[in-house]
Amino acid sequence: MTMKRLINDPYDVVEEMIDGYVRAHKDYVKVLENDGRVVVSKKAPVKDKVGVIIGGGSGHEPLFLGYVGEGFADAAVIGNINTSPSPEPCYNAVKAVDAGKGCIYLYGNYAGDVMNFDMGAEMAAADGIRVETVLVTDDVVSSENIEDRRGVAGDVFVFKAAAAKADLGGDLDEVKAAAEKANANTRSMGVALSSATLPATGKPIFEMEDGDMEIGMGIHGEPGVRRGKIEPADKVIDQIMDHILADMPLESGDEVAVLVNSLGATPLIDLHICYRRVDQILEEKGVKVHRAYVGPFATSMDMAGMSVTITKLDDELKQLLDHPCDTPYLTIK
Amino acid sequence: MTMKRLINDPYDVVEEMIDGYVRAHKDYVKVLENDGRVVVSKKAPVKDKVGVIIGGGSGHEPLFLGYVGEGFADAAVIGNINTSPSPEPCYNAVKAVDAGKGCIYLYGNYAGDVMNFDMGAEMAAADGIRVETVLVTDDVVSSENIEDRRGVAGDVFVFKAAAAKADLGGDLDEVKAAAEKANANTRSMGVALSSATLPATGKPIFEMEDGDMEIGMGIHGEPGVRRGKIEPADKVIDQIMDHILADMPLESGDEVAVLVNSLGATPLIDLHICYRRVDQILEEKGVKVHRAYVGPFATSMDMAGMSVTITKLDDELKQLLDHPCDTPYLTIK
Amino acid sequence: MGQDYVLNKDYFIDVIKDLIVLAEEKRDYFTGLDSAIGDGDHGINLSIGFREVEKNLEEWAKEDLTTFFRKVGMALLSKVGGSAGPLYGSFFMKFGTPANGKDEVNFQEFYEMFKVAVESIEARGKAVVGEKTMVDALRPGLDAFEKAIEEGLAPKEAFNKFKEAANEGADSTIPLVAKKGRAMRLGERAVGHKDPGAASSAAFIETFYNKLP
Amino acid sequence: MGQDYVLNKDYFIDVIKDLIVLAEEKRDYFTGLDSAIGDGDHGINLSIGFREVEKNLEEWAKEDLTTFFRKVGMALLSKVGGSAGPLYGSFFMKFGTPANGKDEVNFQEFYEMFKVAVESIEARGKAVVGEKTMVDALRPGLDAFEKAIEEGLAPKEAFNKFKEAANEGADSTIPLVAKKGRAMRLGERAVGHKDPGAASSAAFIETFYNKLP
Ligand SMILES: Nc1ncnc2c1ncn2[C@@H]1O[C@H](COP(=O)(O)OP(=O)(O)O)[C@@H](O)[C@H]1O
Ligand SMILES: Nc1ncnc2c1ncn2[C@@H]1O[C@H](COP(=O)(O)OP(=O)(O)O)[C@@H](O)[C@H]1O
Ligand SMILES: [Mg+2]
Ligand SMILES: [Mg+2]
Ligand SMILES: [Mg+2]
Ligand SMILES: [Mg+2]
Repeated sequence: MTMKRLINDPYDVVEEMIDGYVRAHKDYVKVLENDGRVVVSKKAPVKDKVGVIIGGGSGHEPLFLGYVGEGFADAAVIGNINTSPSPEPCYNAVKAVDAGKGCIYLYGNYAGDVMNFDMGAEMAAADGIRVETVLVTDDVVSSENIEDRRGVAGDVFVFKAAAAKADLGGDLDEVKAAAEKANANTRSMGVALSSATLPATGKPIFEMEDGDMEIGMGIHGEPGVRRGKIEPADKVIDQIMDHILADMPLESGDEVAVLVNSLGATPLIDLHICYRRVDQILEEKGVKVHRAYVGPFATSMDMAGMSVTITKLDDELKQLLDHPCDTPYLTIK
Repeated sequence: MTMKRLINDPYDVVEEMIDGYVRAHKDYVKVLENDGRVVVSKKAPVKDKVGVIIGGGSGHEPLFLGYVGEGFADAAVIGNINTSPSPEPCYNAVKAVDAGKGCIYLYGNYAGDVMNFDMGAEMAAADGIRVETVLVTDDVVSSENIEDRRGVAGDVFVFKAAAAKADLGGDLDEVKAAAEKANANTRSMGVALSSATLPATGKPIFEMEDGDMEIGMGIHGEPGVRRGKIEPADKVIDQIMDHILADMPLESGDEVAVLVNSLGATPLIDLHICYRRVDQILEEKGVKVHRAYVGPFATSMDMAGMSVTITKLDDELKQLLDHPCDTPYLTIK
Repeated sequence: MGQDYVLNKDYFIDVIKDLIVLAEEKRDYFTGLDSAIGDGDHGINLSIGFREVEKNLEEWAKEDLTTFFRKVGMALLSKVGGSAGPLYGSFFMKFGTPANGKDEVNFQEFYEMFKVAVESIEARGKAVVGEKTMVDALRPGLDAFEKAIEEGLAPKEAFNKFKEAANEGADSTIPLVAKKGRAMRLGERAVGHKDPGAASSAAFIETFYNKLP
Repeated sequence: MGQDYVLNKDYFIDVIKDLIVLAEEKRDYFTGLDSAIGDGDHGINLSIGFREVEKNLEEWAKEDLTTFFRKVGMALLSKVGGSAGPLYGSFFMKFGTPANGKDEVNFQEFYEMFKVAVESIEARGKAVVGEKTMVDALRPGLDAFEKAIEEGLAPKEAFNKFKEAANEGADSTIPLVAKKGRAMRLGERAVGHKDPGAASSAAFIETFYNKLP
């Protein structure tokens, strides 16, 4: 099948996307003059604020660059499609946003990202800038051990909590603690109904039989827990919620934030039908939804599918998720 | 091909979507107790404000219900997939949001919608409530005569302008005039790379040969001006901009708002590559982009493709588009 | 004319039951016609409407013909939307009025039912013959029916003329450019396709014919 | 050992040119391997990296071997990202250091180049043999090379041992469960698939072999 994508030279997609992005959202962001892979908030560096740096491979938009702006991330470091950025832009981002209070790297737990961001942090350390890292590990089915799990759409809540803490004047340790707390209380799981198309090859990343779905698939198309025929939305959500709630039990009276996330090609109709079931399940358990998002927040280009993210909240996390922010893809008044 | 959709009974999609929507966005909206097809802002009726009512068929989310909230629409009337709502909810929406200053119906120019909304307006008139209507007619290639054209993603700017005018205290005539001015200055054109899937049939709405695109296609899959092989993004945008600029010439010094809209399955990477070209073309002409949006604003479910909307601005329209609003799918601080 | 040819409620309920079946069976056919020159939902619209009718049929069957058809029409109007909703909604809302609150009609009244119903579609949609709409099936059908009655044909034979002319009328939309509805924006690209509403109208009339005693 | 077996800059430049060709030709093959157990980009990553090298090759060819390979390594490190970027980046950044700023190396130095390069991959990725990574090709390859040199094989024959062991090492990843990289989360599902990085490493070594005089 021919790829149904609107691009020019596939080797230029990331550069052209970034160019388009800073043109479209020029009130919010700029690209670093000395590094085309670092998108920085127009407000950064913010005086007396810990620098919040997010990043990872391209192909998950609005992750990561879409969340750069006031009250959210100060910079995003942008890799090639599905590929971690290299160390230099990770380092350049620090140089661009550090305001003397140090910086935090926040990204999904992938080996490639860890290697590159760690090298960036080493370079910053050589300049005497302290950089801490919190890896997002929300994908419940990707490993038994929490620290080995992948980061998927839970990024949004973890980044938001940390960024709000920074915006409220927290120091680097406090910002790190906020990110760790949000991550410890966040679980996600997804289902894919098709593969994304890789611009460079013009082909799906992986083969999937027509009519199949894969429960638990990662946002780069990493295999999940079970492949089978596409099922009704409610049945799919029931399975996802079983996994999430087995991993992070919730009790009556608990409060949560929920993100029902499109992986790209799944329309808002379907997402809201899915959200309905999530909400019914939580309602039955007496769990209160404090805040809900439904839409494309952490995608895999044109992949059909969705994920559910649940973050268990305490008063601090509620405050952090409610904290105002203004970015091209998330604004809270 | 099996449909890659996450739904339950296809005859329940609209009801379940609305249920999910009001559950997810309960801080913003409720559904009318006496009419499940009317989604109303929690703030409505707003004292001394003209009631702004938008609506149309489902399948274009976040249009229409996504734009109900403070500073934007007071209510959305929701039809079946690709099908205008019936007269009763159009009328019930008026009853729910009218604050004594009358109401305005804003929707895309489709025969079915006109018949139904007109009947709703007649019913309201019988109650002594004045309801005015402005039809959005932004799709440049759908007819030679502007008044015969379809309404597509230009809805967003036209609705926004009218709603801001209402929010600023304008009377019904002023709100109508603002909508008409925005509509007169708005042009859109799209390209489809695939068909949306109809839940009821589980099939694409129309057949498209693999690798084909259709320039000028409507958001319900209505045929456009030319079918051919998929071309590079820049070439596609060049053609779209040619049509738009031939219909609404722009001069150096003009200011515009731009919406590069996903029809559903086209990722933000591609949209920003497209935006880049739009911006280059405007830059060359010396036209200034005052405000740009890139993302899924007026979709056709899982259709691959995009549209470009340009609204030519004067000071009043700038003020109206910049006016704050807070809805689940568009927030302006 | 046909004073002893009485059509009772059972006849009409049977027709509605058949229309319910038709809406399901021909759903994908009507939808396919609409995919070619519209938005691919005409069959789905009808099936949504007649599913609602089916749900309430037993209840509504207790009413007189005028009330019964008003409820059928209101169901179509309120559940369908789009063009088909108001058009067929008006059709059925008017259709029962000549029955004047009774449970049966004579053939003259039966003719009047179609007359007011077709006129209400014309009034609602403001379409005339040749614009590639359901009017292209209904208006020639009704005219042929009227003529057949004037010429003194037996009731069922006279209605057969309605059926035949409606079918021909539906076929006559194939070479037309559309002047109303979604297809109007296609210009020449609509040529070669049968109008979905004309096709469903003709099928409705055929259903009325098939149940005639 | 092999003191007269001198490898000059032309040899290395020719190898790099062949690697540039390899990265394009095998792009979809490496990517396919990565689709099965990773994220389907290994081949694309290499092609992005070597396209950058190609762009600068003429310029960089003027430098001594140490500088030349540092620039190649930095290009891979900075343009690729992911796992392949830092791993192969380190490999090439280190690779030229035993040349000590010269334009040619003897065979002992040639051996040391691979030794420091493979060690830097091990240091960067912290992987050991049996974890289903490129180390499964490189470490046994290097060990076999070392042993062949100790045993006194002629230079090209000795390097042939590197090539053979690297290829065998790449094949040896097929039955393994992964312990590093993306594939590590697949558990048993990774079994039966060759590791893409091990495959590309073996192909790199083969390219060095093929150009040996
Ligand atoms: N103004 C009109 N008058 C009469 N019939 C019309 C008119 N507009 C549309 N129609 C009929 O409606 C049919 C389409 O119905 P449907 O697909 O259910 O509605 P929509 O066009 O809103 O999707 C057309 O095939 C045509 O026969
Ligand atoms: N820690 C590691 N040590 C050595 N090699 C590794 C390590 N992690 C991954 N690799 C190698 O990298 C390869 C994947 O590279 P690539 O696909 O380019 O990067 P990514 O996994 O970031 O997409 C794997 O096949 C494996 O050989
Ligand atoms: Mg990768
Ligand atoms: Mg319709
Ligand atoms: Mg239709
Ligand atoms: Mg990879």
